[in-house]
Amino acid sequence: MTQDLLYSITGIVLFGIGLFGVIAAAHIIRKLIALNTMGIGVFMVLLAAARHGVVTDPVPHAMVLTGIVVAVAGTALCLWLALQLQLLDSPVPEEPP
Amino acid sequence: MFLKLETRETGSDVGLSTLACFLLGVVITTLSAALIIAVIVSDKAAPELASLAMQNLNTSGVENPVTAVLLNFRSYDTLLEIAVLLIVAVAVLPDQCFAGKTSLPAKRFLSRNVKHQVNPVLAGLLKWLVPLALLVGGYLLWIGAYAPGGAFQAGAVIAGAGVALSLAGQHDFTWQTTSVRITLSLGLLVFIVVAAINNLITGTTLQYPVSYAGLFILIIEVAATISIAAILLLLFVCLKAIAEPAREGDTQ
Amino acid sequence: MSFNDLLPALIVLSALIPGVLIFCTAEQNVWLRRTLNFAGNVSCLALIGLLISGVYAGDVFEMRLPLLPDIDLVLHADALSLLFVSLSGLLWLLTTIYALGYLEGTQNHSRFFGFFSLCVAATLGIALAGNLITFLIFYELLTLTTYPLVVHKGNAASLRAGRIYLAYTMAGGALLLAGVVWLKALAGPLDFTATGILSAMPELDPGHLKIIFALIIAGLGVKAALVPLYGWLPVAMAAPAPVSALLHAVAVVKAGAFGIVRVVYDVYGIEFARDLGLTDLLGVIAAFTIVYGSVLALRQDDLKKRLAYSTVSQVSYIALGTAIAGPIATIGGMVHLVHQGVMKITLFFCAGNLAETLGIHKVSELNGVGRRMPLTMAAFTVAALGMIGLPPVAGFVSKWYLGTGALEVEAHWVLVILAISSVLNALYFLPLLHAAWFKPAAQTWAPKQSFWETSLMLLLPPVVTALLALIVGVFAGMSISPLSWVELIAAREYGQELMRDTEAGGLFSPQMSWVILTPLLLASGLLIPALRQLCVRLAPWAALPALLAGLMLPAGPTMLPDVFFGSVLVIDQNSRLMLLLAAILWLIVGVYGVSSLKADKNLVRYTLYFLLCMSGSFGLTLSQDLFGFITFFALMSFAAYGLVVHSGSPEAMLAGKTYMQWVVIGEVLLFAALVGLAISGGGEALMDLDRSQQPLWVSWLLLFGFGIKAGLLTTHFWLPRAHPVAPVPASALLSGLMVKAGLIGWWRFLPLGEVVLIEVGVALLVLGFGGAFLAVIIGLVQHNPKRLLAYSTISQMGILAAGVGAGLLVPELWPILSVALLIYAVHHGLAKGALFLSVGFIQLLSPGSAVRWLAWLTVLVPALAMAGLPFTSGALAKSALKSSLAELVWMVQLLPMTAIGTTLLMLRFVDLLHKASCDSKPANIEVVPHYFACGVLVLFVVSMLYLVPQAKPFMTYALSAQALASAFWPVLAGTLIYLLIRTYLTNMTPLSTSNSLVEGGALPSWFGDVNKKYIAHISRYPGNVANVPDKLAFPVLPNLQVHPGVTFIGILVCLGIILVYSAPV
Amino acid sequence: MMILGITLPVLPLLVGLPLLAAIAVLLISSHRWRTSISTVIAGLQLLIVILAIQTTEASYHYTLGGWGAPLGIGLAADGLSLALLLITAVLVLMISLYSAWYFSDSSKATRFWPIWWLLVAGLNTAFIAADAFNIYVALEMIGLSAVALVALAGTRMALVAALRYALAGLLGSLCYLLGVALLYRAYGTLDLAQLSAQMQADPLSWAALSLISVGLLLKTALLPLHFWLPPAHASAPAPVSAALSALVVKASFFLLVRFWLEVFDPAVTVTAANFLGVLGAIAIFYGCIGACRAQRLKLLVAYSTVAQLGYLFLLFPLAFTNSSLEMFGDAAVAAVTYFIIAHALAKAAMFLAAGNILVSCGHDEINNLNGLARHQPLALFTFAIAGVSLIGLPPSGGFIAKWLLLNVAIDSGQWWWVIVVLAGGLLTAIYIARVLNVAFSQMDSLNISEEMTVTRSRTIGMAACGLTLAILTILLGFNAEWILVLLNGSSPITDAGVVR
Repeated sequence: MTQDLLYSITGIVLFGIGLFGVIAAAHIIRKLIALNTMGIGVFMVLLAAARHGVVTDPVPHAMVLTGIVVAVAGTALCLWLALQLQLLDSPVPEEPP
Repeated sequence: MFLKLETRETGSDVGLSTLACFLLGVVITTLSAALIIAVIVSDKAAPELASLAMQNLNTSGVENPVTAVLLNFRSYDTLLEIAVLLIVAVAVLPDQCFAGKTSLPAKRFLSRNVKHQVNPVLAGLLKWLVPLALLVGGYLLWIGAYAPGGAFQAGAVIAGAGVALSLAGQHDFTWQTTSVRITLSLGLLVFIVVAAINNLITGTTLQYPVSYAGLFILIIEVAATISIAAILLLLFVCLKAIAEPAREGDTQ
Repeated sequence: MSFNDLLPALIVLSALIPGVLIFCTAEQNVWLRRTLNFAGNVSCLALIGLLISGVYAGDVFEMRLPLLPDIDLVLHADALSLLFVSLSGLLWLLTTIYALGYLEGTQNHSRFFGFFSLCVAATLGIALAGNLITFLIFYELLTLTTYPLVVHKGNAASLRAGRIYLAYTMAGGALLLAGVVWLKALAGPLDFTATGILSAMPELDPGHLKIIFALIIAGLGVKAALVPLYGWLPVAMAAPAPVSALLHAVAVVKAGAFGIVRVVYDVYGIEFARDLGLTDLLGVIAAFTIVYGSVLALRQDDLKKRLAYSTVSQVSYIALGTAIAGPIATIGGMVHLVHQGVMKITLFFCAGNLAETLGIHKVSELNGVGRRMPLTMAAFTVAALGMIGLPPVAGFVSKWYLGTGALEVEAHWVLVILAISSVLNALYFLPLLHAAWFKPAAQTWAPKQSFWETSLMLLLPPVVTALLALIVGVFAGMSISPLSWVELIAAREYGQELMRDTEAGGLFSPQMSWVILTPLLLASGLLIPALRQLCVRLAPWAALPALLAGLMLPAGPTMLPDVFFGSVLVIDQNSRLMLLLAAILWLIVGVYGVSSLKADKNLVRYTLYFLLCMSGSFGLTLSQDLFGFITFFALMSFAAYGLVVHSGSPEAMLAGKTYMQWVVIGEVLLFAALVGLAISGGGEALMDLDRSQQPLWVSWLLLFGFGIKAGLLTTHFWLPRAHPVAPVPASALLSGLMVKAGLIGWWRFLPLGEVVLIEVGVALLVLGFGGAFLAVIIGLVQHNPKRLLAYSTISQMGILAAGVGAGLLVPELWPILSVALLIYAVHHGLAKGALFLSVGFIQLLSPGSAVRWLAWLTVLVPALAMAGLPFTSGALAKSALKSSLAELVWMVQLLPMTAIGTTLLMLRFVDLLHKASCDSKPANIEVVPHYFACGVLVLFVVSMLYLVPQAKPFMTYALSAQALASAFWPVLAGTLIYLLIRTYLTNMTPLSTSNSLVEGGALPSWFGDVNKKYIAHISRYPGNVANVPDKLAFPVLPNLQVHPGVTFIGILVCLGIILVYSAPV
Repeated sequence: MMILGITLPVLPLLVGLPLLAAIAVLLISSHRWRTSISTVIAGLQLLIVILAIQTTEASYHYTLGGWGAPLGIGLAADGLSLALLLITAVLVLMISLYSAWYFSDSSKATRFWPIWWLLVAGLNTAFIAADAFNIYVALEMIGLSAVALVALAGTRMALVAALRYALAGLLGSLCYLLGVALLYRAYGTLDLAQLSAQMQADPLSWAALSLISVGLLLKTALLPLHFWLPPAHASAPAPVSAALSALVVKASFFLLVRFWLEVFDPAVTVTAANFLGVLGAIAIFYGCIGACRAQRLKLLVAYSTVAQLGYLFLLFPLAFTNSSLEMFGDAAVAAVTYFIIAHALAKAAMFLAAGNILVSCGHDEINNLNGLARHQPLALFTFAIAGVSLIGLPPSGGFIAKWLLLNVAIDSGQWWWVIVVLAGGLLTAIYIARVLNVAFSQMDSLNISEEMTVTRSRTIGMAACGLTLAILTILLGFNAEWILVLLNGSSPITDAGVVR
C-alpha cells in the first residue's frame, strides 16, 4: 500500500466520521466541528492526490488552500447564524416540516 | 437530519437514539468502505498535471508553484474565493455599520477603549506582539513568491494581531466607516481591475504579460492580504460582539 | 400578412382587447365599460360578417404563428368554425345586454365583464382554431376564464361550484392533453382537414388510435357533460344567470361538443372513425347521456338545476349526430349546436329573470307566474317546446335530421332514443309550463316597477333569442339559415359538393298563407295590451280568409321554399272541403264562444288558444309537406290543451293532463313515423313522397299516432275526459273538427289506394268498429250530455276509421270511398258541432223559456242527422258510405247497426238534455249569437247535400227509395230499443261520470287508465262532489293500474325491439 | 463577441459585472444610487446575454489567463447555459426592480444589495463553468450568499431555516468536493471536457458520480433531500424567495445535468437515471400534497417548488432510454430547459405576488385571505397566471414545457411518465385553486389598515414587477421555437476536447 493511498483512505475515514457527526450530533457547534472534520478528510484525499504521481502536484495544494478559506467562511457564517439565534434568547423553535 | 438545531448545551451529545446511531454508523461505514474499495480498485497513474505546471512555472512570474497555481494558472478560483469571503463579511457586518451619516460621528477604525482598565503587562506584550505580527505577515506575503506562504497566510497572521488587540479589550474596532468597506472589498476590487487591465493589454482576461506577471501578482497579493486580514478580523470581532451578550443572556 | 389572414385573429382580439381594457376600468366608470363592451361586441359581429361573406365567396382565412417546431398556432376560418363563431358573437351581444341588466346594483363589474370578454375570446379562439393544439390552448384558456365567472358571487355555494368545476375540467384537460400529445407524436401537426387527417395515414396502429380517441373524447366529454363526466354542470348553477347562460348555451358545453365534432370529422375523418368502430362507442355514450340527463332533470325542483340537466341531455344530441356517421345525421348534430344554444340561452335568461324579478328559484314556485311575466314566460315556453322538439321551433329541425339521418344509416335504435328523450323532455318541461300559465298564483308578486314586467335589458335578450329559435325553425329552408349552412359543412366533411335543389316551382299565391297567418297575427296582437280587446272581438273572423280561400281560390300548390324544409300548401278538391268545414266551424263556434264567454275573466287566454288552434287546423288541412303538417298538427294539439283546461277546475286539470300525455305520445309516434316515411319515401313534400314504400312499422306508427287524435279505440282514453271539460265552444271544436286531424293524417300518409296493407287495414277495421259499438254502450249510461257526445264522437270516428281500414284492404275502392268518408267527416263535424253548442243553452230549452220550440229544433235536427234520418246530411253520408262499400257486404251490413247505436245515443242525449232543461231555470242569456251559431250549423246540416259538389255522385242513390228506407229503419229500430230500455237507463245507478270507457267497465280494465288515485284525487275537492261516483255500476275486473306513460314505454320498447330486428341486415 | 469593433470578453464580463456591482453597492450608501446602479447593471447584463444569444456562434469558450485546460480554467457556454443565463438576467432585472421598492425603507437594504450581486455572480459563474473545482467555488458563492439572504429576514424562523440551509449547503459542497478529489486522483484533470473524454465506467467513476450527485441533489432539494427548502424559501424576504426558487436550485440542477449527460455519460446507467426519475415523481406528489396542506401562502409556494423540481428530474429517465442518449437526449434537455425557464418565471412571479400580499395584508395565512380578489386584484392575478403556468395550462410557458416533456415521454415509449406529469398538473391545480377559492370568497376578513394603504404606491410598483413576469410567462407560451433553436447548438463540453 502506497503512502498516498493510505492518506486517501484516512481522508475517506475522516469524511465518514465527520458525516456521522453532522447527522448524529445535536449541538450546532458539534455539527460544525463535524463538518470541518469532513472538510479535512476531503483535503487529505486531495493532498494524497498531489502525491499520486511522480512529482508533487501544486494544483491540489492550491485547491486545499482555497477550500480552507471557503470552509472558514462557511463556518463563520454558520457560527454567526447560531449566535444570532442564541441572541434571540429562546430555544430554537420546532419547525413546521 | 437538521430538523433539530441546538444552540445550547444539552445533556446529550447526540441528537439521535442509540439504535439510529448504530444504524447510521453501519451505513456510513459501509459507504466509506465502498469508497475506499473504489479508490483502491481504480488506483491508476493519472496523467501528469504537475509536470505541466512545472514547465510553465518560469512564465508565471513567481517561483513557488502553489502561488503560481493560485494567482496565475487558476487565479480565477482565487478571485472567487475572495468574493466568498466578502459574502460572509457583508453578511456578518453589524447593521449600524450602514446607518450612514445619521449615526455616530465617524470614528477611526481603531480607537482606545477608555473605560477598560489598562493591564500594563498586557499592554506591554501587545506593544511587541502587534508590530511583530505585522512584520511576519509582510514577510509571508513576500516569501509567497518563492516558497510556501502568500496572501492568505499573511492575512491570517495580520488578523491575528487584530484578534490579540481585540482580546486584550483595550481597543475598540469601528466598522461604520466607508474606509472599512473599501478595505473589505479592496482585494476583490484590485483583482478585478488587474484582470480588466490585463484584458486590455493581452486581450485575455487574467492573462498577465510575462514580464509584468510578478508585479501584478504582487499587487493582487497586497490588496488581498489587506482584505483577508480585515475580513478575518471582522468575523472574529463581530462574532465575539454577538457572542458576549448572547452568552450573558444565556446564563441569566 | 394580408388583412384576410389577420381576420380570424382580429375576431379573437375583438373580444380579448375589450376584456383586458375592462380590467383596467374603474369600478364606477360604468359608461366607459359599456362602451368598451359594445365596441367589442359590434366590431366582433362586423368582422364575423366580413368573414362570412369571405368564406361564402371561397376566400381562405388562415393565420399561422410558429409555436414549436412543426407545430403552429393556427387560426383558420372554415364553414364549421363560422357556424360556432357567429353563434358566439351573436349570443355574446345578447348576453352582455342581459348581464348589464342582471348585475345592476352589484359589485366587481370590471372583473366580471373582463373575464366575460376573455371567455368569449377563448370561445372564438376555439371556434377558429385550425389545428388540435390551437384548439387545446383555447380550450384550456376557456376553463381558466370561466372559473372567475363561476365563483363571481363569492358565496359558499359558488366557491364549491368553482372547485368542482375546476376539478372536472382540469382532469378533462389533462386527459385531452395526453391524447393530443400522443396523437401528435404519431401523426405530426394536427391541422384540421375537412375529411380528416388520420384517414390518410393507414400505417398507424388502430389500437393506439382507439385509445387516443377515448382519451380525447373523455377530455372533451367533461365540457360536453357526457355521462359520467357531467357532475360539474349542475353545480355550476351557483353562478349568476348570464354566466349560466353563457356556460350552457355558448361557451363551455359547446366547446366540448364542438371539439368532439372537430375530432371526429376533421382529425379522424368520419368514415375512418366509423371503420375503427369509434363512432359506435361515442353513440352509445351520447345516447345514454341523453336519456340519463333527462331522467335526472325530472327529479330537480331547482329551476336552474333542471335546466342544467336538460343541457346535459341536449348537448349530447350533437355528439349523437356526430356518432351516427351519416351525412344527414351530421347535419342534425351540427345544427343542434346552434339551435340548442339559442334555445338554452333563452331558458336561462328567463330563469334569471324569474329569480331576479320575483325571487323564484324553484319549479314549485312557478304557479301562475305567466300572468305576472307574460313575455318572459312566452319566451320560456317557446324555448321549452323547442327543447322537446316540437315543430316549428328550432329543436325539431335538429331532431328531424337526427332521426332521418339515423334511419339513413339504418341505426333504428336512435329513433327510440329520440322518442324517449322527447317524452322525458316533455315530462320535465310541460308541468312547468302548465304551472306557469294555468295554475293560480300562490302568492302575490312584487308589483311591476315599470310598464314592462321587468327591466328592459333583462327582457329583451330572451325575447330576441326565443324569436330566433322560432325563426331558425320556421325559416329553416332559407339559404342563410343555420340549417343550410350546416348542409354546406356536412357536404364538405363528406367530401361532396352541396347539391341544393333551388327549383322553386309552383305558383306562389300569398293568399293561401294568409289563411294560416291571420289567426297567428291576431294571436300575437293579443300580446299587446292596447289591441287586446279588439283582437278578441275579431278572433272569430280570423277564419274568414280560410272561408274565402275555400270558396274562391283556384286549386293548386303554393311553394314556400324558405319556410320549413320547403313548405307546400295545396288546395285541391278534398282539402277544399275540409278547409270549408273548418272555416265554417271556426267562424261560427268562434262567434258563439266570444259572446258566451264574455264574462269569463280568462277570455283573452281562451282567445289566444282558440286562435292558435285555428291556425293549426287550417295549416294542417292545407299542408302537403311533412314538416308543415306535423308543425300545424302539433300547434293545434298543444294549443288545444289551453282550451281543455280552460275552466281551471281540478277535473279539467286532470283531463288536461291526460290529454297532454296522449298528445305527447302521439307526437312522438308521429315523429318516428314521419321520419321513417321521409327516408323510405325519398322526400319531404307529399308530391315527391312515395308512400307505397313505407315499411310496415311506419304504417303501424301512423295508425296509432293519428289514432290518438282520431279517438281510435285503445288510444281514445283522453277523449271522453277532455272533450266534456272544455268550455262548450271548445268542446264543439274538439269533437267536431280537431279529431278529424287524425283522419286527415291517415289520409295523407297511409298508402291508401296504392298498396294492400292487410295487417293495418284489419286492425283499423276491428278497432274502428269496436269503438263504434263499445262507445255506444258506454255513452248510453252517461249522465253528462257532453260526455255522451264525446262517446258519440268516438263511435263516429270509429266508423270513419273502419272506412279507412277498408281502403287499406281494398285499394281499388279508395277513389270513391275517400269521397264518401270525406262527406261523412264533414257531416259529422257540422252535426257534432251543433250538438255541443246546444248543450250551452240548456236554459233556453227549459219549459219556461219563450223560445224553447225553436231551441229544441236546433237540438233535434242535428241529433237526427247524426242518426241518419233521411234528407239530412247524415243520411247522405251514410248512404254514400254504404254505396262506396258495396263490395264489402259484411260492412254494409254492419253500418246500419252503428246507425242504431247512434240513434240510441242521440235519443239518450235529447232525453238528458230535456231532463236537465226541466231542472234549470230560464236565465237571461244572450240569445242572438246562439241562434246565429246553431241556426247556421243546422242550415248547413240540412243543406249540405245540395251544396257539396262531391256529393253529387251519391245524390241519386241517397235520394232513392231504397236508400231512404234503409236509412229510416235503423232510426226506427233505435227509437224502439231506446224506449224499451229507457226505464232501465233512467233508474240505473249513475255510472262513473268522471271517466273513460274503461272506468265505465265496458272494457277489461287492463286497458288501463282507471286508477283509484285519480278518483281519490277528484274526491279531495269537495266542490266537485257531484262528479264523484258513489260506486261503480258494473263489476270492474281487478284493476291493473296502468299509467298511459307505462303503456307508452311498452309500445316504445316493443317498437325498439321490432326496429332492431326488422332492420335489414 | 464584437460590438462596435471592440471585442468583448462576454463570459468573464458576466462574472465581472455582478462582482463590480457588488463592490459598488457596498461602497455607496445612498439608496437611490444603489438601486439605479443595480438596475443599470442588471439591464447591461441582460443586454450582454441577449447580444450573446443573437450572435451566430453556437457556443462560447474562453480560456482564462491564456493557460487552457488542464492547467488553467476555461469558461464555456452552450445553448443550455445561454438559456439559463438569459432567464437569470431577466429575473435579476425584475427582482432588482422589485427589491428597490421592497427594501426601500429598510436598513436591510444595505446588506441585501452586495450579497444579492454576489449571488448573481455565483449563478453566472456556475452557468459558464467548465472546471470541476471552479464549480465548487461557485457553489459555495451561491450557497453562502443564499444563506445570508435568507437570514436577512431576521425572524427566528428565517434564522433557523438559514442555518439549516447553510449546513445542508456545506455538507453538499463537501460531498461534491470529495467527488472532485476522487476524479482528480483518477484522471488528473479538472476540466470537464477532458474528464468527459477520459471517462470510464469503473467503480471510482461511480463513486465520484454518486458523491457529486448527492451533493448537488442536496442543493437542488430533490426529495428526500428537500427538507431545508420549504422553510428557507418560505421565510426569506419575498425577492430572495423568488430568486432562490427560480434560480438558485436551478444552478445545482444545471450542474447535475452537466455531469450526468456530458461528463459521466459513459458511467451512467439506465437504472440510475430511472431512480432519479422515480425520486422526481415522488417529489412531485409529495410537494403537491405539502402545498395542499400548507397554511401559509409562501410555504405553499415553497412546497410547490419541491414539486416542480421533481419534474426536472424526469429528464434523466427520458434522456437515458435503453436505445441511446442521442435519440432523445436533446429533446429531453430541451423540454427540461423550457420547463426551467417557465418555472423560473412563474415561480418568481408567484413569490413576488406573495410578497405583495404579505406586505399589504400583513400576513399570509391562506385561510384568512378572503376577499383578496377585491383588495389585491393585481397580485392575485399575477399569482393566478403563474399558477396556470405551473399547472401547465395553455397559454403559458408551463404548457409548452409540459407539452415537450410529454412528447419526449411518448416518443421514447415511457408512457408512465405521462401519467406522472398529468397527475402532477392536476395536483398543482388543487392547491392553486385552493388559494383562488379563498381569494374570491366574499366573506371579508381582511383588515387593510390605514398603515397598509399608505404603502400603496410602493406595492403598485412591486405588483407591476410581478405582473411583468406573469405576462412573460404567458408570452413564453406563444412561441417556443427560439429557445429550441438556441438549444440546438452543440455542447461545448463534449466538443471542446481540444484546447483552444
